[in-house]
Amino acid sequence: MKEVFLYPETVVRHFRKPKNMGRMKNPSGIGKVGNLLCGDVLWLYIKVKKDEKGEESIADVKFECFGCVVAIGISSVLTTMVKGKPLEEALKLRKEDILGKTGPLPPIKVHCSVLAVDALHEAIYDYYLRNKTQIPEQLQKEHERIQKTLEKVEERFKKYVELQEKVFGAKKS
Amino acid sequence: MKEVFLYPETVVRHFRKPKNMGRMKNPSGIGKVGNLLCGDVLWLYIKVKKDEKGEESIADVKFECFGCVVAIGISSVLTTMVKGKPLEEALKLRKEDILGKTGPLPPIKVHCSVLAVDALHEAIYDYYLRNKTQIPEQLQKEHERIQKTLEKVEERFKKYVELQEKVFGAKKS
Amino acid sequence: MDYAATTPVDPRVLEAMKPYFLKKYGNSMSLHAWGREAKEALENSRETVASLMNADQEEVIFLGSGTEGSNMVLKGTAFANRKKGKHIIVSSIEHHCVLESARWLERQGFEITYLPVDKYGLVDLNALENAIKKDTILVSVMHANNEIGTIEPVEEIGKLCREKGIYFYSDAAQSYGKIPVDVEKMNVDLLMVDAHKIYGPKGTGALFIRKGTKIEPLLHGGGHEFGLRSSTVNVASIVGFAKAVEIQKKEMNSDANKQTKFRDRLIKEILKIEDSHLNGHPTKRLPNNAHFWFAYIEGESLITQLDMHGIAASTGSACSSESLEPSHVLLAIGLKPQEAHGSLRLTTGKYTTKKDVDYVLEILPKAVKRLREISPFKGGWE
Amino acid sequence: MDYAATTPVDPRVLEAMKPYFLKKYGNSMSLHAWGREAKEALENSRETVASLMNADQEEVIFLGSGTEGSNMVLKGTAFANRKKGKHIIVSSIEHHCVLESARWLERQGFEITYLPVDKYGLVDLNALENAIKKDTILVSVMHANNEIGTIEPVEEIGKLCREKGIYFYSDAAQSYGKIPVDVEKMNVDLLMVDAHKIYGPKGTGALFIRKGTKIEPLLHGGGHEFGLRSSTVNVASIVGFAKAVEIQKKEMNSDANKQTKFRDRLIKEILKIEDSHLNGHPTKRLPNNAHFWFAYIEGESLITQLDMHGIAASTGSACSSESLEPSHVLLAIGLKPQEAHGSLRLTTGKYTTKKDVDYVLEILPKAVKRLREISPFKGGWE
Ligand SMILES: Cc1ncc(COP(=O)(O)O)c(C=O)c1O
Ligand SMILES: Cc1ncc(COP(=O)(O)O)c(C=O)c1O
Ligand code: FES
Ligand code: FES
Repeated sequence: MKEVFLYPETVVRHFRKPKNMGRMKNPSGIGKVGNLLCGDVLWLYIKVKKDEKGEESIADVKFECFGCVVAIGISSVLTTMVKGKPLEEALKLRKEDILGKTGPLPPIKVHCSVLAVDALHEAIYDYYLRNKTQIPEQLQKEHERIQKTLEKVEERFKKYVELQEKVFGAKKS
Repeated sequence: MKEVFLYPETVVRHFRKPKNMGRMKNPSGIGKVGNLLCGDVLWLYIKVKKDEKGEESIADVKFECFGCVVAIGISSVLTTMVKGKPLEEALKLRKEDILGKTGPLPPIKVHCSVLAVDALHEAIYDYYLRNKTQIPEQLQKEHERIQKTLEKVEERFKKYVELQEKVFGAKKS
Repeated sequence: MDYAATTPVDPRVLEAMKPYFLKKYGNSMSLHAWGREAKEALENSRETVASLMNADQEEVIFLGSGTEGSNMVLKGTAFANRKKGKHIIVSSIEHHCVLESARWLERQGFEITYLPVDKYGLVDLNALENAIKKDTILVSVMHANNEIGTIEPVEEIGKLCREKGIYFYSDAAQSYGKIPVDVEKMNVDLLMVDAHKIYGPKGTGALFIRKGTKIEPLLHGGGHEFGLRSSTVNVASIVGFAKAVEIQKKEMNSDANKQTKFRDRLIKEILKIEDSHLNGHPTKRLPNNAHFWFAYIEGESLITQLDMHGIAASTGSACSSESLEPSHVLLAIGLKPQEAHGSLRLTTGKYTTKKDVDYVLEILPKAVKRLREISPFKGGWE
Repeated sequence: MDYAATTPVDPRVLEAMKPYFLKKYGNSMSLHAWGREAKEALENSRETVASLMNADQEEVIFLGSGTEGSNMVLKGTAFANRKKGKHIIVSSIEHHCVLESARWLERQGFEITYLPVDKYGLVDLNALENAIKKDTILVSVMHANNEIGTIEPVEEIGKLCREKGIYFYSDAAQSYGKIPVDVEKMNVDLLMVDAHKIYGPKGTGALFIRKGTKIEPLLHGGGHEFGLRSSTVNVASIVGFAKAVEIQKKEMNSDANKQTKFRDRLIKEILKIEDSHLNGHPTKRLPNNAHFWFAYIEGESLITQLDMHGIAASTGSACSSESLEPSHVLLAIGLKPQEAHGSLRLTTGKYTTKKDVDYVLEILPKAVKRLREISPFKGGWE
């Protein structure tokens, strides 16, 4: 049977054999995004190293994901893209950069790539926070947007579940 | 290809080779039923003969039909059933007798068999009228019913056509 | 000679369908490999069907029948645009699937205008312009009529509708794959095509819905076909439809030439029969449609006569439970009921041969003669 | 192992269909010989399909899909019985085609009650009795659920509805041809069955409509199927459906025994996986359905893992544009969303072998383990 993919081949390949998967001991920063109720949770760990010139870069990166194929695959792709990269460069990473590497996603799955980028930026934010580094304005704004989106999604989702419960009388056991 | 009939085989056989088809010269009676607008017109001619005992019977019968397969086929069947029969017997003929011979018709086609029986009875009525014979009560009633039905069908049909004309703006040329 | 009713499936079409029955039978919504394979076949087919009407792939959904398409368009635009208005215009010679949907909407409180046609069956543009009101939401005029074969001035109708900001729907069941269909030139917002009229399988059609058109689904459920038409996707039939379209794409022009010759010969010869008349337009008609009425005889009898000789044909005289009903199309072009009762439709197709045409020309005059012998009106109407 | 989504066509079914594509392609409404042949095939098929549900031939019409049947029943009875009332009761685990039709009716001003189910997915008869009102016109409870396989107490539900003079509809898409379906025993007024779930072609189903039931058509048009469902009749597919029914009639019982063994083995072995749970009823379930949820992992990933090993399966975790949406059925039986996200449906069929089952039992534990390694919750929910 010919292999036909619903998702870009690169994404599927990374889903099949994810790189940099697992928990990291003593990370320099962690980004936790997504929501359990929604079925998308991504935790991204970074280890940051300073070189002689004082430039900070991502020495190691790992991720854990409870989520769909694309979320897992894209997270893996992202880790390979940022490993060894200076933080500043990592901060410039956008979902378009990932999609440029993998090819386009179906519209319904675009948010999975947003999830990965958000996790990365949140990890860096966390690192800055822990190290009491001045947080760049842009990153601060991003952090706020992410937290707000998470809240919003959660709220919307809770409403959906509540509706289901009201309508369908769920919540038994 | 196997022959599959929408209508009873006998009806189709008679349609293919109608018996007693055509106009009759100098008939003793004519029954004209049906309506041109409806696409069903049946004219039935009878020649009546009196035997020594004074019993009247149908010496010859012919029909002309502008109508559907069943109307033509059933009319032919009917003529074969009444040829040679005493008038009294012919008057007793009902659509059930014909259908007993041919097998059942689809519901939508039952009225075609009514048409044939009506034409026969109208022809006898006409014969009685011409000969100033006392018309049996039953036949008189039947005659009135037939005329009324014809009027009703015509009326209903005219309404339908008028509606079409009103709605569809027909009547051009 | 009844290709307008339905066609056989081209053997190449059946060949293309087979794998999707037995092996590639997946549900196009499933995530696993079988499902993805089905999905790919579906999208390729969509592209093929869209391309022969000059539409974008995303503007075409597949249907379970042509009838479903018309029901969806009439009811779906009516319900979705209720706020704009309750008035719909349909031509008086639309297929039953449009007319009956319109009548159903009438019972739900919508207002329907039935547009008259001239003696050839052509919709009058002035009448259309006069019929349009502030609250008109849809105009439905078929591309080519299934009975008399008349091709409507859809480009002009579409242009007028566009100017007035009204959706224009055209039922192209009889034209698609036989003559050019182009949603841009035709200025349509909605257009229906049908597989089993062009050697594809029955039970499959497609609907063009121009981007941005407000319409509700008719079949609610799992959200297939961009949420517009739920039901497990019938991949085998759709692949078959696409194959049929692919074939017509190549063969349409040469086939139309052949059919036109047959048609014009049928018309020329048959009109030699006494008291016979052509229905529909002499030139603005489908290449494969020849339609007549013969005085003094009834259509069902006539096609049964032909059937006795192995010739399939059709008539506009149909049984109802109390009488025969003449076709609304024939009444709309101004025929009297007794004239409409004597109508005959001959429609040729790609498997029709010159011999078939000769044979019809040999048998038909005899059949007409025979029935006239039976008719009380052989000498003329009373 | 995704036979509940759709099945391949049995080669014997395709064989039976073939002549109706190529040679016997007539329109069942035509009067000529080809048409009559189609008509005969149609009526024979109707008899076959009716007989496996103990219905009269005149009480069965053919459809273009199961979805169409549910849409017709919900909308058709609602509109036809508006004078009686505006209230409809549907179970909360109905298929989308019922639920979305109900929601559409809600938007048209009808009142819908969604009936709760217990943790096995069984409709509660008391709840039903309490939900019934004076103006209730229809109750819709499926025969067997397509996700968790639970078989509903339809006989009792039907009896209750009959007592109250309310129409009872049951969607038997998943049960027909797999377990006995009997419209008399079930006390149903309306029942839908589907061809592509039992090795027949996609795009064909049938609807039982008890004599005297007031219902409007969904597809208006030429008046096919006793005026209840217009569209040129898809004879080939219908003949295929009938052939599939004929086969199931003979093989249903032995096949159900085989499936039950597979099912029970799957359940027994899979529940040995840590933190795994059975969904649906342990015994009142379809013979071919095994349904689970696994803690800490997400379903789409799981079925893709299985797919990598050539195993087709399905999950109740589906993508929406902003997150994954857990199945309404799993929420209705009381699962938390994160639990529902980790669900897996395995459905076997007549081509499933013992080897296939063994293989799944070998691969699945590994796949679950692997995904748990990726999951942040490997040690338990936070
Ligand atoms: C012009 C036209 N519209 C609609 C239809 C309906 O198509 P279907 O019978 O496939 O539903 C037909 C053919 O039957 C047709 O000729
Ligand atoms: C229970 C149930 N009802 C309805 C349907 C809808 O059937 P279809 O997709 O053939 O329209 C399905 C299957 O998809 C089903 O499993
Ligand atoms: S992360 Fe939500 S569907 Fe992939
Ligand atoms: S006489 Fe009316 S249909 Fe036959």
